[in-house]
Amino acid sequence: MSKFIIRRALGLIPTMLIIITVCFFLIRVAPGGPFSSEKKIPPQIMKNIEAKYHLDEPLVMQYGRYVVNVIRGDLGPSYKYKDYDVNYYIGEGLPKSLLLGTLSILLALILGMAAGMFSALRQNTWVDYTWMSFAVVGISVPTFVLGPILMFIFSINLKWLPVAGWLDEYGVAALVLPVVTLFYQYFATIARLSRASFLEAIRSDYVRTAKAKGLKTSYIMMKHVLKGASLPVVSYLGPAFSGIITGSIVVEQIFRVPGLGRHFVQSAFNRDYTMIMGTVIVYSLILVIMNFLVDVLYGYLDPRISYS
Amino acid sequence: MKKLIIAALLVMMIVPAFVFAGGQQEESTAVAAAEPVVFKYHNGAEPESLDPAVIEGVPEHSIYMALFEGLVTYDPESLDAIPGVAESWEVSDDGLTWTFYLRNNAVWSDGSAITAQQFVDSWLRFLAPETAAVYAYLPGMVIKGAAEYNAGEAGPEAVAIRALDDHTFQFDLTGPAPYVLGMLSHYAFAVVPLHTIEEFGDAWTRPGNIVSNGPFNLKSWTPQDKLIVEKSETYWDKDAVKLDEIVFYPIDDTNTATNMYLNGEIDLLTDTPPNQLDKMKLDDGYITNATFITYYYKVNQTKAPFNDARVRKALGMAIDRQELVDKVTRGGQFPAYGITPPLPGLYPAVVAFEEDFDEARALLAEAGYPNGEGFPETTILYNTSEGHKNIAQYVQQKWAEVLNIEVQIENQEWATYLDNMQHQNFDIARSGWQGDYVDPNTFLTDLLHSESGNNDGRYASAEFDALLAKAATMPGGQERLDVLAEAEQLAIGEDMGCIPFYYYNTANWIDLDEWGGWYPTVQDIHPWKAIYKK
Amino acid sequence: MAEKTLLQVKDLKMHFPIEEGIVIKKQVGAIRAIDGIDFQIEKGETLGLVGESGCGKSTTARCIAQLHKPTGGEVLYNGVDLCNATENDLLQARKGIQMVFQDPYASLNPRMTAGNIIAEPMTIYRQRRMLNMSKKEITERVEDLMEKVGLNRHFKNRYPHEFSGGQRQRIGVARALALNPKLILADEPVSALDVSIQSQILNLLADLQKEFDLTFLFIAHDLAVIQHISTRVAVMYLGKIVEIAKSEDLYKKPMHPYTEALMSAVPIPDPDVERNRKRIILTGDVPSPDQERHGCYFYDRCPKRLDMCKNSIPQLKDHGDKHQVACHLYK
Amino acid sequence: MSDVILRVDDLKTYFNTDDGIVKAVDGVSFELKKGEMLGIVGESGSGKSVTNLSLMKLIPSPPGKIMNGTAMFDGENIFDMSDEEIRKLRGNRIGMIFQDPMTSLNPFLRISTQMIETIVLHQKLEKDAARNRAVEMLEMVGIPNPEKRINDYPHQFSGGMRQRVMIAMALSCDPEILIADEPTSALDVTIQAQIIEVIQELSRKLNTAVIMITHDLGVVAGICDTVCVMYAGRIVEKGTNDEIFKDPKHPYTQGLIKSVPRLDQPSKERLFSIDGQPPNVIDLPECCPFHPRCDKAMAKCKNTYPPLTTFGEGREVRCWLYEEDK
Amino acid sequence: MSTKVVNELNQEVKGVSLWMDAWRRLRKNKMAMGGLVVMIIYAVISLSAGLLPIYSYKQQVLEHQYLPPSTRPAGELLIEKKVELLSAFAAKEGRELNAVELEEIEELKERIATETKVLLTGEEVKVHERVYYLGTDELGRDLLARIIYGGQVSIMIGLIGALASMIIGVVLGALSGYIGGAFDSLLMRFVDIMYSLPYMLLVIIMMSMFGKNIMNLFFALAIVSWLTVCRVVRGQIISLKNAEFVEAARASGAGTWRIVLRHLIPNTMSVIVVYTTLRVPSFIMLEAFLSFLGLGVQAPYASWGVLIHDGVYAMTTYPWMLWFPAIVMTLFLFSMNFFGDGLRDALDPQSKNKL
Repeated sequence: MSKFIIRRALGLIPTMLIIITVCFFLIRVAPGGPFSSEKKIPPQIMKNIEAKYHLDEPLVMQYGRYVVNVIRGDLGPSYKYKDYDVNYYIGEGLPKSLLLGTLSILLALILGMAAGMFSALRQNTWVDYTWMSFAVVGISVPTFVLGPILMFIFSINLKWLPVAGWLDEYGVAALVLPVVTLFYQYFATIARLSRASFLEAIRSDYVRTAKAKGLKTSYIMMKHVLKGASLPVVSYLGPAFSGIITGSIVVEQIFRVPGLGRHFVQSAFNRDYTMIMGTVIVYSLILVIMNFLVDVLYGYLDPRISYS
Repeated sequence: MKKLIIAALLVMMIVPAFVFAGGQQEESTAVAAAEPVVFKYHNGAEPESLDPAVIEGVPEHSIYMALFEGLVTYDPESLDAIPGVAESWEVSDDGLTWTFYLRNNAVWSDGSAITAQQFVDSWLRFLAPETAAVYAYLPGMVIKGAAEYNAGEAGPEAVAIRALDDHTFQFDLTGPAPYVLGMLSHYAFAVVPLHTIEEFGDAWTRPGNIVSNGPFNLKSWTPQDKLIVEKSETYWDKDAVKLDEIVFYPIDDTNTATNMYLNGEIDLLTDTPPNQLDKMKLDDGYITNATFITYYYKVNQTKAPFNDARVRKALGMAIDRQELVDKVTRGGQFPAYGITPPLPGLYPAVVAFEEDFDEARALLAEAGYPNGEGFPETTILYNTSEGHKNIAQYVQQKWAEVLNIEVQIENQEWATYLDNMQHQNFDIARSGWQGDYVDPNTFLTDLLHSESGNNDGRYASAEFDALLAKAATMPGGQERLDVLAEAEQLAIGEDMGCIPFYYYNTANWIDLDEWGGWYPTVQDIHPWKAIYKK
Repeated sequence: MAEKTLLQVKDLKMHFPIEEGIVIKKQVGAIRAIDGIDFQIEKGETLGLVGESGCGKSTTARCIAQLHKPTGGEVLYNGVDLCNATENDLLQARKGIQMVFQDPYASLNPRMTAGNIIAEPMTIYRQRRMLNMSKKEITERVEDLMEKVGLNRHFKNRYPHEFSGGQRQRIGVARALALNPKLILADEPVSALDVSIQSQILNLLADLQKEFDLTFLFIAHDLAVIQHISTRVAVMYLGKIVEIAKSEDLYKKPMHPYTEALMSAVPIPDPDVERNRKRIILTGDVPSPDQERHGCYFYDRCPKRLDMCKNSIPQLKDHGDKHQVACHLYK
Repeated sequence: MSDVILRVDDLKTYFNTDDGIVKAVDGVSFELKKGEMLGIVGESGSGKSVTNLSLMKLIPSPPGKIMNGTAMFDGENIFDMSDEEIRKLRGNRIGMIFQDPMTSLNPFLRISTQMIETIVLHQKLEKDAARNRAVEMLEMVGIPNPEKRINDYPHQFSGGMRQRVMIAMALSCDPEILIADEPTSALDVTIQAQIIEVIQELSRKLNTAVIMITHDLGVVAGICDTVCVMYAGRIVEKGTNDEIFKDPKHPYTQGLIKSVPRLDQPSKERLFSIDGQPPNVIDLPECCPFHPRCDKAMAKCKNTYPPLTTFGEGREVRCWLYEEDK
Repeated sequence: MSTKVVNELNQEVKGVSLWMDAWRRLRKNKMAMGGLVVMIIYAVISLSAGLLPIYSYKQQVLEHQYLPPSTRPAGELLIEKKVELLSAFAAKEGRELNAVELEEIEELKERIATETKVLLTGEEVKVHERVYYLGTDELGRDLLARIIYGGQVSIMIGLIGALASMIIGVVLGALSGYIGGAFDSLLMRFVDIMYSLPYMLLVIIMMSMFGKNIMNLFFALAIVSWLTVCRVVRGQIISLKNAEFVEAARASGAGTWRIVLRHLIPNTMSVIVVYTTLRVPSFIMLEAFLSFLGLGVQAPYASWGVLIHDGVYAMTTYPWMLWFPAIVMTLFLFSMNFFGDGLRDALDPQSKNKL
């Protein structure tokens, strides 16, 4: 197992290096730069700025400098938000995005699996149709619609919840709307995935065996079906988790969550090169690490897979 | 199965628990808020920095006003310069040398005194090429030797600023610039705590490190969430400061900001989505007044047919500006027939041309496109924004109706838009300009002088340039303004060097029954010092 | 004798590598599906290849047809070594060697009609200009073949799923016959069929053999079927041929303990016979073929094993009348 | 007749599919005595598996439905039982093993878990006692080192061993009936021989009645006392082992026996073969479904299903040939 | 040949291809068929938009801005609005409408009855007789027309995006799966790396590099979305490539391209079709999301995403601007999803109720 982990970790290095390289040069192809501004900066001042951030060096040297810094764990200064560096912004934003995303995914996991299970057990009945319609609505309604609607209902009209803010001001109440908004799209996917896999598991030979042994349906579902049926959901968790960062862009903007998601698009618009790189590295790392964890979890759930 | 149901129930229970917790929280903050006076402010974007030498935007400026104070500061109503760190000042007869006398009780928040030498060093720091301050051109324009130092052509000794003693500060101008006093409130002329900067380096602006001299001190700063300042106990005029805390919320989403305002989560709202405007205009807190910004279209004069003044004039005349502000922008903006907004008491708006659809058609025909025939493919470029989009669509239809020309409209994200505009990679591009100081010069020279970096349309008129040059050598007064008005009439009325649309006005939502000391101002600047709770 | 030999297999080995690694693959072991076998097939005969699942009998057929590139050894068809033949020679040879597969469901492309399936070999060779037939001739031949294998020629536009298992296997047989092959490699052609259909197909194959002068390599795990159809029989165990003999000889006098056990395990549909039979029940399972062996491959399960069997691999030796056995019991 | 423990009468199980009604089982009756080994032989699709799944009420429903019939087990009709009652029967008094031991065991759970849960459920034993019982059963079916292997997952066993585990599991509660649904079809001959021996031995030892479902006549001939031959959802012939193999009466049975090559009677002759294909049982018309393939078919075979002809105790045939004899 | 074949038991066997078979099963799935019907209606409306008696999607009548949905002409609504406004004003002052106001109303009525406007199409019409069944937007454009034309754009984006990503993905995935070896390894590494790059960033960069027009939008979407198709197809191909019918083809001398094109791809078609169907909604949503970021289609074209985005902020004041496009789009995505699900059930042999 440890050998497997080490091998995966080593495999990560070239992948990350390629991602960094591709990304580094790609973002510089985009027109405009981090210091474009509507009021034209006099060329002399522009030169001063470029010198300050080493942007006047040849690209290859900049790249070399950047990679060396990244290896040392320094993601560089933000070109846009000049008082802090990228490390700081990621350190501030990531935990909040992760909290939001993890809560949403957990909630989606529990409710989605339950929905999938009940739908599969009552395939083609109104229970099934209701749950699945509920899920499909989740896939069909964009977050940027759902968010404001929820805000309108629960904050403006009912005044139950704050419009926007974070834990320090409103406590857990601040989490409810963003979590629910983000939850819905995960829920939709998980419910549909798990319905299919529950259906397949229910039709399997080993469930027939379990029934032939006289076990109760509820016992069969929890003990025999759940594990196998959760496999496709588990493998969805990897991409889903990294999607927290990209998926929460809208939610974070609407509910003013001080997470990392907002930097993600904003830094690209700002041409804040180091911040873009920082968010991409975080995104890729999460993806790679989550995929790895999913593999481990998969191996744990499915004894047929071994990583020796 | 049982476990699952329990889990589901738990989830069901958590949700109302959240709600409950939310309700409680709200009450308790309401009770707590009764004690210290907190002003919650919709501060647009996340501040890019707190360092006066680095900042360049409006959100940063509003925080600057809370934390720092220069030689002079703003009068809350008129925005005229009133004494700040400087108690008084005098100007030499030729108008070139200014001397400021600093007050004795002006200290940093760590208790150390503010000296004239600190002003010298702060200004030099601002101008130093390594600092790479964007606004370095502002002192560069007026202070003798500043531009040379900033460009690396001369040493710091060339900059004509000096501390005569601990409390006397003096500088020389390049020429008579009557508006220089107004400029000094700007952060380009700030004093910064050099001892702190030396101690902490780039990290000096962080909470805990920062030392400031304004009416407020930095309390906390959570990026993307909020920045809180609290009343300073060392400020020389601390008794005049009535607010205990100001919370600056960066809010990108104007809809969210609006909802927060409606929900009482912020006290002052500075923007709302166009589709909410009609409703929000009915809100009791809605306050609007003229400001110092012009909305206009740049026309790329390096390209045919836009190098033909007749075409530009035709385009400019074929708009119904009154309809535009009434029906499209709807914020009470003022139709613009010149580029400089009216400067109250100084410069009335020039009406350089009149809208005349028939003449527009005639001009276009004269230029070789009768009834719009053969008019080349043209695109209006604008940066992504709901408001710009609506205006562009309106213009598109209007030109089609009046001139029978079909133009495309294209939105680009900010950086691409700027890049294309600054490389003349456009036909017609939306733009807006806010004056850096209260003088027509900041519009005419900056936007239309043939050598101005902001003249992206590349309007070039020797005659116009000459008029500006002439005005530059004149002392302040009506005569100079007349020359500038003549220049404006020429550039817009005759040449249509760019197409003005309207003069902005500000939109703020604040409950003035609750808050005093807040006045609508032409530059939309509202000094924090004056605001108090009624 | 030499010119009578249609196919000769010499020391054929097929080791499937077990690989590890994401980008750079490292071989960490091998599945020894075939571990050095020799046999030959004479023109017109039917060689039966029998053994339990995993013994390498199907892999043998696939190696002969060059569907797998063997790890070692030679496959001589009409004297040409197929393993090292040029692409053209191989294509030429393939015309003479055709396969019939086990699973009548999996071996027909569900998206093609029966007619297209049967015509495909001809279409391919026609496109490669190795077959001189017009499209019309191909269509006619397809219809002929369908009737030959006992299918209504009007069924040629139907899809595989519309046929029953037996009919599908007939389509597979027709496809194999399309290029007028000399050698048919029949890989368990009747194992997946019901009893009543199995006999139909066996009879069909026997008839076709007579009519077209075909040579068969017939693979099955059912000894009774093998006995019925084969002239000679080879028994495989764990990638090795353990015994090879004429059909009658093998059944009358099985020599290898594995052959004996295999035969005694086959149930016979006659209660009287069953009641009086004494079964040799082998202990244990077939071991995994992923390791190299230094003794008799059957050592673990052999009821008659000797000490020497553990460390010495017995070679195939002729014990008269071309009855070859690889066992230390026979000196 | 007290030793009859299961009597199935006129069982009909239909499936409602998109293409029409599949009469998978259409009037099947048989009885099973204590300790008896009953063979049900038939080709794929003849309804032999469905018959037995119906007995356990394990037909996937929808689309399947038991339309008619009774199954008297220990004085009670299984089909009238509630789900709860039938659950108490399953795995406890009627054990079942399936064709594919690979998929029939839950790949995600240890053998111990899967065995113990049954024993705990039905025998009301403590976990430890159940575990001991499971180990005992594994030993009985011939799994070496059962103490240790009980903690393994199914994929760590070979096919034959897996089937032994299935048998151990099915017999762990001492059922009165063991239904073995093609227990050896997926296995090699040498392994098949092992498994058959295990089933035979254990059923004798535990006095369990066995219903052995298979398509392999050889297997039936070797171990069964009574044999039913099924074709297109009905039993066409029933009799003792000897009767069926030595004196087959139905043309289908006759053909079936003749068409299998026999190891003990080497012959290079053409095999006998039944022409044609098995019928499609969807919306089957009223007729003898075998008539298109029957060389003795008569006109009435095409119109009416033949009635049951009885030849003494337990010997039954459904064929018009014998109806005329009478 | 006749499609009816009679078997030995005189039972009709319908000669059907697998697709026909799937279609028969699909027809029984009410939700899926409902979805199909809705999709067909959408397709017909979108395709015939130019022929339908609707207004231009870009014709602005500023005076008609923010009119609520109604079956009455705009003029009537305007008068009503005016009367309401003046009455409210008067009521505030506690009086009836005065003469000036009444005259104002009369004037308006007069103007509305007579005023004409030259539309962009060049025809001159009595503009206040226009009827806006679904209301108007901020520039007085007909929402019905904008929704229909927006549907054209969105559906096109969905279809073309899904098709383009499918074609790239299928070809690369099939080759990768069948050829295997180094080619497969390299391509899969590439796919992994593309996966790890956030697609948003790629789209933003591509859109800013190549400019924003619909073709570039398709291109950008296709470039970032073939990855999953590629993986899915590769997996399918790998599971198929050792199928006996492929071996049979190889034994018959078939070459790589023939096997990939004739044997492998047709057999993955059902998976691909289902996948594509289910992808269309996600492309529409993606475009909507890009619109949210200002990267969607250019005005005055409007996709559903743009309309909904505009509508969200009008939710409290002009709710029809949100609800109509949102309902129309959700219904379409709903139908598409149910149709895709139904198609999967129909094509998936596992779900056959056969024995």
